[in-house]
Amino acid sequence: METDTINNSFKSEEYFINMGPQHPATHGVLRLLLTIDGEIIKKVEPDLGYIHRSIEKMCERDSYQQIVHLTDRMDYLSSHINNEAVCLAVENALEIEVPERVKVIRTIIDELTRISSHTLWWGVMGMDVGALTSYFYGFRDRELINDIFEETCGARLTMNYNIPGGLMQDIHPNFVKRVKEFIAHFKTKLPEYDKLLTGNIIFQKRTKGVGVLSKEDAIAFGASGPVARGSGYSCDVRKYHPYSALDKITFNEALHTEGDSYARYLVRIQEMWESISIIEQLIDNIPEGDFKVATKAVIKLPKGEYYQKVETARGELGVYIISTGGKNPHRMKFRSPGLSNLSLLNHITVGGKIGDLVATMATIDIVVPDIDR
Amino acid sequence: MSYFSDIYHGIRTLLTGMGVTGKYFLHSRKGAITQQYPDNRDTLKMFERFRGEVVMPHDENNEHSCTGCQKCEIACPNGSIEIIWDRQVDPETGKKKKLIDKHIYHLGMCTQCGLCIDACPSDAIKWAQNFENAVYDRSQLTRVLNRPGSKVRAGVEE
Amino acid sequence: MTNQELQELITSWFSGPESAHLEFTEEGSQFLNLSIDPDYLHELMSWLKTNNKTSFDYLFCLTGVDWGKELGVVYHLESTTHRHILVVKVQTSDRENPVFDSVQDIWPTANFHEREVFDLFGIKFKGHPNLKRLFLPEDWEGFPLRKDYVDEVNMVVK
Amino acid sequence: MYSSLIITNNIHSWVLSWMPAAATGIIEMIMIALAYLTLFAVLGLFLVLMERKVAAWFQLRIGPNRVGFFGMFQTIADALKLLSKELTGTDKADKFLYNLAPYFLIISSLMALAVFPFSKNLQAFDINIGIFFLIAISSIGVIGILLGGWSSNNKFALIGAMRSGVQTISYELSVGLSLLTMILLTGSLQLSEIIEVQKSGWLIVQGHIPAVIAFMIYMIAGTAETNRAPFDMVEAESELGAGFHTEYSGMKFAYFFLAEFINMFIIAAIGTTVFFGGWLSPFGITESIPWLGVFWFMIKTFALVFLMMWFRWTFPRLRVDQLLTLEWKYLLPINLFNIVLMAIIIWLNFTIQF
Repeated sequence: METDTINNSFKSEEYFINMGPQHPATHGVLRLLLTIDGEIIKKVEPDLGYIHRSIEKMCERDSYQQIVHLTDRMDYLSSHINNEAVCLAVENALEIEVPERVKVIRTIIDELTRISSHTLWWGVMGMDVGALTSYFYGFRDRELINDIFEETCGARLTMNYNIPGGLMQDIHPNFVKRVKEFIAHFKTKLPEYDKLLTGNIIFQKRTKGVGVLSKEDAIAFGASGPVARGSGYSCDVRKYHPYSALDKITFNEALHTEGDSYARYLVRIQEMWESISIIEQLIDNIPEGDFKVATKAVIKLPKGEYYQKVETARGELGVYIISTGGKNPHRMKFRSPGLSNLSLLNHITVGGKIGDLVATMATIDIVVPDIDR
Repeated sequence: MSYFSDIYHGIRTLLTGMGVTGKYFLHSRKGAITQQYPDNRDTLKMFERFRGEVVMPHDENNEHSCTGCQKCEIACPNGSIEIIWDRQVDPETGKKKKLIDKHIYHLGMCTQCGLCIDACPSDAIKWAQNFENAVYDRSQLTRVLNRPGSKVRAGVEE
Repeated sequence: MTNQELQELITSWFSGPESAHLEFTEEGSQFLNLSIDPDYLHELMSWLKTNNKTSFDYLFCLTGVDWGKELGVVYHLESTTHRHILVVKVQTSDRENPVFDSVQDIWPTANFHEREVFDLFGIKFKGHPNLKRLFLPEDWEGFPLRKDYVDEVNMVVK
Repeated sequence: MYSSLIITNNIHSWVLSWMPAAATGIIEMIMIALAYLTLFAVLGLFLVLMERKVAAWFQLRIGPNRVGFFGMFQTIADALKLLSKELTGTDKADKFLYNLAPYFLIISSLMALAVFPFSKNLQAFDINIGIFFLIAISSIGVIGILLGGWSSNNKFALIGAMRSGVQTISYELSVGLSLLTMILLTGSLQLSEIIEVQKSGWLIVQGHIPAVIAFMIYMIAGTAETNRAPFDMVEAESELGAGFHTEYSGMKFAYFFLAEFINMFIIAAIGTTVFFGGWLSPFGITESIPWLGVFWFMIKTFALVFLMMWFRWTFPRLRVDQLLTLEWKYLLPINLFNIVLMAIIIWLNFTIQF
């Protein structure tokens, strides 16, 4: 990028480091241009676009059924929730009421997705602060969820299980049994997560008071999800704009007010417990019924604008469809949680050390394809 | 005083952490989650819904049930399916009928979204559970799904 | 605040609502839409943010739109205290050099989103401190999300 | 100077029988050097294998199990691979220092290895300032790291090297002081003397409370001195990529890698010698068979090595300023207090001796 201007604006002892796009802590292909004085970070400038595929442009040529599978490839760790966002937007536009069964199944898989994403994040968080073992423990538990997905949806990551109007297939007969097994297993493992990392004095020293984000800044920078909730901004879309079966269940919104990396960490750990409780409320009460309602082969949305918010594992995903009445959207915008959350990175890491930057990035929990789209 | 309680607290939390890993170390014999992949090929079975690649099942008479309606081709977001078809006279009814010549599937472009199989009205294509799809030449990823000489099963209508 | 009250309040801020091309509509959208002349955009936005009755402090979506002839930007605003939502739209028919006021001094989150819009639509934002391409390389020609963008090599048109 | 086990005596007299005395000395030195080089390589390879296996077992994995039975030859295969790899380097590197750096580490750890009594009289070099020599030698290694990081003309490597300098200089203090605490008990710096004293009980038992504190401090500081997790600021792969050896490849990288593991062995071996009675068996069961001393020495050393691996695979990494806080605010004051405590205990004759 503009190395020359950066060089010219250097003070005497500052220097410039290129962190990424191939760097273990940037979780993919994010490039950070760091201006550093010794170990102290003076400026962080993200350079994006290494995995930009222009999904929004591709959506403009695809039919609404086809758009769904593109959203798998944005935030691939909460692919089901992304799928659901598009489907909900289309269903709301067409004024289709999906069966109760679909709503419940969608919510269960949403929460499983959230747990799966958070377990991966937990493992990677441990790895970023130097505890490599947590990575394997996180993946061990995540593997069980992936098996459930594979059995029911056919794929482990890019599931594409939702279609406008319902689900692609009914749940597998083993689904309920396996989910219950997983919940029982995971309830014994979550306390271990706490023993291994949460309580650990080194981990607390590394994260407490690091990357502090005030509530006002969280709102101003458009933060959402665990990042905003770690700062005390109550923004859970599941609470304020409930979708699918979320209006029938009770759960607490994980909220911490410290705003540091440790608070964001605790929010995610607590969210896993909440997700378990949501699944437990629903798993025994999956109503009988169809798994989809018939839609036309060619879906045409009425002229207008449709906005659908959902809460992915990373925050608020917005799907904004502008339709002119045709079979393709005129404009499709994905408001990705990652881009807004990343935009505050410079704000909260300046003045910290390189180690702080890594810990903060881990708790912001970015998924680069979600930012680049 | 908090100085010493800090030290005590710190050491205690560290030992707790070591307890967790130590427990797994002792159980490592049977607790290992590693799948020794190429060795367990025989026992490794994918779930029945697993999306490996699109195949067209043929029965013992070398007949499939693809009518050439092209719904899968339209449903595919990536253009991975191409159907070359022809109108031929059906020898039984004597009417002209749409028959497939080649059902071409580009595995290299497929994103395993499953829309084609969802769209197929006659269940002519389905998912195969094989997952070792790597080949040495990209052209091998383009496959013709209907076998040579196969024809559509009688009674399968569009 | 209900949409009706919002509408009345915002209208009352302008001495001549017609000169600002203030238009409210709820048609074809679940939110209250407000379109305004670009010249008055920054003024309106800072009022919306600072006024205690509206206090739209959360800009959750900033979208560039190519309406065919006009280029526009759509701002989705939410108030974290009152929990009401407002959609503000601006557009210009100048496709060569479209300029709007930057709102990144009101909501810092707009910094990245405006860069994204600049990158993909070529809409410039006056007062933006770091307006350069966000995703695409510096030397990229054209603005891909515009409807008239053509790239015969990389774009697959169905 | 030469070890006086019967077999070495035999070799000595055999060589002397057909050579002048001066040449004999040189020949024997070379033989011993070769023996230690072999030991160095074998130990290094074994420790790498052990680390990988132990890490795998902590992490619910199996570990290397393809090359040879139980993956025994995995590290040998790796070493062969590294040998055959191209030696790359950065364009604007200071070539001389860049190439020199690995040898600093290798030589310093090799020299340290020379003074350990693996068993009764099985020791290459029993100098009377043994512990002092070890502490002095072990701090030479950091020069290699600093040179390697600085000369490779890479900012990540430079940060790693600077961190290493800070870290080693700080933690040397704790290593030295905690060993000094134990020297109060032995009254000698000579390693064979230290072991002799422990015939009436391991020093960690003799010195009880202050000795345990000294041991804990020694293990923490020793882990830090070898730049291993949770103190691996030097490499810190999630922060610096590979740290100071980012630009090294092939065998030069392997030197760094081996030296790290040998250093770990050295730290554990010092710990064994000073705290756990070296090659002495518990309760003197095998006093009569000196060869078994090697067995006991290795058992104890590898137990300590395992402890260090356990640390590595459990704990997160400290931040660089916390690393210094730990040293200067916690370890050093406790250490100084501990020396006084130990002195009082010895003065009042509160030591436990069997």
